[in-house]
Amino acid sequence: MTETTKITMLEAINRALHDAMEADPKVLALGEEVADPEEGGVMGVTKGLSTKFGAERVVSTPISEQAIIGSAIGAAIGGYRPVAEIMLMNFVAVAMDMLTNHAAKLRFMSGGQTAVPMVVRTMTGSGFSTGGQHSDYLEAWFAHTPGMKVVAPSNPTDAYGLLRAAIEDDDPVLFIENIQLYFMPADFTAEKIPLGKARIAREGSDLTIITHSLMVNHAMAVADQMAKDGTEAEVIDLRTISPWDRETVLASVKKTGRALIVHEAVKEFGIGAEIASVINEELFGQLKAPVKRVGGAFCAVPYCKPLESAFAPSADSIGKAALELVA
Amino acid sequence: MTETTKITMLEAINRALHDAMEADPKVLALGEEVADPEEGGVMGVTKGLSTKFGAERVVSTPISEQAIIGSAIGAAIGGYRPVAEIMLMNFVAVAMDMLTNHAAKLRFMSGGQTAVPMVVRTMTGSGFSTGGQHSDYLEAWFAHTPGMKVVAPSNPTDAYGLLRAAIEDDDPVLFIENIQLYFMPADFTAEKIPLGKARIAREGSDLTIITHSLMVNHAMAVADQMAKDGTEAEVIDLRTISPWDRETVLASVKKTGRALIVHEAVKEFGIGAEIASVINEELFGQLKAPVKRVGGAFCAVPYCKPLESAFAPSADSIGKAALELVA
Amino acid sequence: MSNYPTPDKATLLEIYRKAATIKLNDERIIKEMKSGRLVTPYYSGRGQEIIPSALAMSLNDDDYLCTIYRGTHDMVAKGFPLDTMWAELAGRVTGSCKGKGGPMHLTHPESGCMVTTGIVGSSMPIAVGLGWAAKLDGKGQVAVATFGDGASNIGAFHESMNMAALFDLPVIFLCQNNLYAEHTSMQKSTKIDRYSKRADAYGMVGVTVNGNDPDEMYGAAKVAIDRARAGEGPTMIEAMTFRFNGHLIGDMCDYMKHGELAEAKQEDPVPALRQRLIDEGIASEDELAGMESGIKEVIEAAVAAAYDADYPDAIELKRDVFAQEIA
Amino acid sequence: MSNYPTPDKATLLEIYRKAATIKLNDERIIKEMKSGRLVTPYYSGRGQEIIPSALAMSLNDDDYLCTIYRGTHDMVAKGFPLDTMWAELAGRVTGSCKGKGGPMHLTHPESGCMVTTGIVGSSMPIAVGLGWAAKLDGKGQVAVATFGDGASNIGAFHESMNMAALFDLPVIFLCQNNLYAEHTSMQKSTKIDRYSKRADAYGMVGVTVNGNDPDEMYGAAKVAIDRARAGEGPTMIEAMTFRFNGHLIGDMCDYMKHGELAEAKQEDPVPALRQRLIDEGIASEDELAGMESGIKEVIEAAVAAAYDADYPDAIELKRDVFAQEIA
Ligand SMILES: Cc1ncc(C[n+]2csc(CCOP(=O)(O)OP(=O)(O)O)c2C)c(N)n1
Ligand SMILES: Cc1ncc(C[n+]2csc(CCOP(=O)(O)OP(=O)(O)O)c2C)c(N)n1
Ligand SMILES: [Mg+2]
Ligand SMILES: [Mg+2]
Repeated sequence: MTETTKITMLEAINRALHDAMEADPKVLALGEEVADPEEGGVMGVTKGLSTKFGAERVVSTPISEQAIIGSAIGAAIGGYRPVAEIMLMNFVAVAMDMLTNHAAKLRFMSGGQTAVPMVVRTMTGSGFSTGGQHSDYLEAWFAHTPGMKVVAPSNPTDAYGLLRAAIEDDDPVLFIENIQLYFMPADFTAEKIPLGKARIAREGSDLTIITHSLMVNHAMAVADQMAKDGTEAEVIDLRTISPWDRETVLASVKKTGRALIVHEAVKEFGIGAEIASVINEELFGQLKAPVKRVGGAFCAVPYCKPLESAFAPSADSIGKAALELVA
Repeated sequence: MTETTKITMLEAINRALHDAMEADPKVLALGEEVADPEEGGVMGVTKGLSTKFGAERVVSTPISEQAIIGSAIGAAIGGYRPVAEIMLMNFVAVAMDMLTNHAAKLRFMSGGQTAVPMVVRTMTGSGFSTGGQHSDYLEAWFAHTPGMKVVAPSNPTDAYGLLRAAIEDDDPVLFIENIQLYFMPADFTAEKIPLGKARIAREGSDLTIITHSLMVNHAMAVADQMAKDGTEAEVIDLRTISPWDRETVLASVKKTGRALIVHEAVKEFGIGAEIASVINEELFGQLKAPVKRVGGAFCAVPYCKPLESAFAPSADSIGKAALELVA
Repeated sequence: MSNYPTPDKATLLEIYRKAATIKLNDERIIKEMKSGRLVTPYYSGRGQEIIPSALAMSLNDDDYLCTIYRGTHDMVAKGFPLDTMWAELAGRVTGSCKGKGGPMHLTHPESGCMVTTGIVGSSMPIAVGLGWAAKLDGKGQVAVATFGDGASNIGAFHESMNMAALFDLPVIFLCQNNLYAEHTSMQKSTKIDRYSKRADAYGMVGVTVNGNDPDEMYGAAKVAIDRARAGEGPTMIEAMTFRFNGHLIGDMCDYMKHGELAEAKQEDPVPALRQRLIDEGIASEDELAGMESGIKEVIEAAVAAAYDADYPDAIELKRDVFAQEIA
Repeated sequence: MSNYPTPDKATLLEIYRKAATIKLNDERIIKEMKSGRLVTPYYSGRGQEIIPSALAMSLNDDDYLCTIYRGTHDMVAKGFPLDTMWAELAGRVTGSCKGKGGPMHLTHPESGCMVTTGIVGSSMPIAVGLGWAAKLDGKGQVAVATFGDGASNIGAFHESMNMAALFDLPVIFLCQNNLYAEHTSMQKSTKIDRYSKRADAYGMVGVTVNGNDPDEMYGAAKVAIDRARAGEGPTMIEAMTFRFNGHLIGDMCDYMKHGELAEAKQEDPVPALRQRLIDEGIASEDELAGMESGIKEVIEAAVAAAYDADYPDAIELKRDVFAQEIA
């Protein structure tokens, strides 16, 4: 089923959930406020699900993140495919034991006897002055956790396709949604997209910008700007952060000889470090310039607008790094 | 006060705690079993403290990791210097919110009005067949958390000196103790050691091995072995993982032209990635070989001895990587 | 509850002064937000004013408060200066947190406002630690943790209540039960009808009072605080109330029972107390009008000064991460 | 408790068969450990045999069990085959978890042993999810979470109990109260004298029984399980008992009250039940001796086969991380 039209990522995710629950009666949804009497999620992402699929399959829970993730794990082991929502990414910290010591490890520790086919949807991102405890990107914690897959779409089509694939995946997937992206309409095609495959968002020959989520937009803007001066940046949208698509990234950097990795998460010890390390190791001697990284500043996300803007990578800071790279 | 004698790391840490509590009445200790009626910690690290300093300052708690860390944070804000114990590193997952959303951020979010001068001691390490939930090194999570310092000593002298400094530090410090190291006696000097400074454990000119904690021992063994064939490895014991000592590491690699980073934590997205990225960026074009990393396998720590041994870096696997580097 | 101490006339007037300040300040913030000049994630405490105002009658400046995102009412009652509060809301460098914290992290240690958290439940473990510090200091201070009905279902609640009871810590657990957690009603969060029942589960004293009634709230708070100061341990107070502005400004409250909000507003506790002061001859209409215009002047001065001040400079991203500015 | 159903003769004999199997198996494991042939972090359930044995009388294979590190007694009672258990303890590829899990993660879905966790409290949230799955399946299955007295003070307990009660899930929360958590007594963990009181805090039925008494334990378990199967919601059972081998093998139990252990051992429930069977004419000495030697034969066969089998190959590090073997 392929069709094209413009919708927002919020709508795309809502639709993916509807389609997944329709396609498979084993798919469940749970989390704070996710059912319709509670308005289908703070942002309305899960709107309509409980009305359509019933209160047994779509459950608004108390504020109990450990029990939310625990319930999802148990239901998954019991044969279901729960989609749990952790309202904001910082709150995964409350459920960290369930996610990392249990969801990610039960398959391995049981020698493959049990599996945890669940999705944890969560949203995040700076830009709304929500400060230090409501804005973090924490994908690095989970990329460093074997057994857990990590996905972060940058547009409605990917959000739909990756979420459908994540729900069908037989392993736990952390699915990161950017709040700014929720509201940006874009062309849309409703097709499943395999996990683990990056997307070349733009082809180019002079440098490769590797990124994900909201930062793809900034990278595209930078690439467009650079093109005006005759520099062609290739932009790779990772889509899946773990396991990440080494082949696509390495092939691109091999071609361009220059790599810039961008994420909103704090730069230090962020996922860019792993990608940079692999590029450096695999393409040693073939690079025209050192691999660069642009990430969030080394601090909590600050509240006031000027500091919040200075914290996160922007088209400006990315552009500056890109120019240095090709200089 | 300087003296030399052979003691174990367990004794050194116990002594650091005694000395710190003696030196400053604001130093407290809390955690499961830490007081003497409960035998001074599962390993006896806190033995004698409650007898000497009283049950008000040394508190055995219920099994409540969130409240343990919360209590430490509150006491720290209230003017004390608590040393909280999280029995094993995997259990930090249970207190992750308190550690990352609160301890690490309160200074910044309050604009410097409050501070959280606390130490969280925890122990870990594979080698005892304790399996997937009792063996992990998770330092990367915290190195990626601005506001939190991360320390991991490799020997009794460093353990003593770094713990004293950590307790006197005005910021939260995660202090990682390796269980195998607890029982290895070594020369001992009782002196404070500043955080953030690496130690050159062995000088060498042909390659630099950068590591911490138990892996320092393996690295030293490899260096000794290589020396027999005329290759001189410099071994850097990071001691502090965040903030790490870039100057010492970069100066060494600049000299040797080759770097190998070793940690027991899962290699992918581990702290080695950050260090490798910075080396590659700062010493681009000056390296004789690609920076290599050796780390734990990409899986949960397995139970049975053969798999557990295959999981963790060993003198063998480190030696092999080192040889490839100088080949 | 009949044996509760009751507030005398001067105390009632003081409660009103605080409640009126909270109400007027809240209305001013919302006005500013509606005008578009102030963009901030503000959680209004409108409707809950009496609770912290009556509580504050038995507190000193050096008593500790840990509150939550919905906490400006608690803070104003505790003595948080309006000028630095407004400057913080406006994100200015003159704000209490230099513009880094914002409404969810407002902090002002001089008035005892030690921690404001955006993570549900997390005020409690930290208050336990402040209670421990208070107990060690031996000066009769108490620590207050405020939180909501929804927060009563998260793990941190359980660990904190148990630990504070076990150690007889001077902590007041103040549950402001406004019947809703975001869009989720109390009935959808738990099977029990009174959260104060849970105090029994820890051997703690627990009471439910009408938080909107200054007599009951004052009495319950005074008894609890006196007990805590006397070393007799913690108390849980469940103060029944309602939030008049929904979860966040703009909330249409469609998830509520029809008429529920309107009915609650009928019982607006601030005008009710005002009328009572007049009826009981405690203050005349003129005196109260005078008081209120005095409050408004203070607020207007705070608002004006806030906007006049500068935003923090980008260098602030490097400050307050650690005690030492980072390089 | 007088209205509890009581076990008939055949049931009592069956309870004894299970309890004897647990005891003999436990003794055999400890013998193997003391001989040095088996090196494993084993937490003995000796002394607690009656609890899961009496419980199991009302459970079916497809009922779910989430247990903990101290859980072989629970698993044996639930029907975990001894051969794959021993092979797992020995770390062999024929073990239920292929040698990857070990004693703390023993898993065997066919007998309903779904999860064994080493993280205190974490059996509970997952059992809630299994209860949800059972409810959705509508086949009358129940989920049992076992945990200790110490675990009753951790946050996961609270969230799980509340959620299960709220949603009327078919979950049995079985607290095996052996009066100690590692070296910490119940009196040092909480102010209350019965953990079952906490059920009230969630609107759940809670009872405390003598877990060593087959009548009481059988009755309480049957009532709870019947209620759960009938859709009447969860029950918390606090089963009073004692652990005869301390926390870990080798524990000298010096933290106990003098004579406490010896006194408890006087009331060893397994020989007590054996004697009762003889006294009540349910089985003769000869019949029981025959049963026991039959059990021993099964155990010896399991032990022998375990050591005969191979260790897993290193390739297993790449299997069961995800559903697909990693490259
Ligand atoms: C751990 C966590 N989970 C979820 C949230 C999102 N959230 C913010 S406020 C709120 C409702 C809290 O309700 P309640 O405790 O009753 O306090 P109230 O807002 O009514 O004052 C929720 C779910 C959060 N901030 N932290
Ligand atoms: C979250 C967590 N904290 C601490 C530990 C270490 N630990 C293992 S067993 C144990 C005691 C548990 O006592 P209890 O719940 O009474 O169970 P028992 O061992 O007595 O059966 C502790 C503290 C752990 N495994 N997990
Ligand atoms: Mg509420
Ligand atoms: Mg116990």
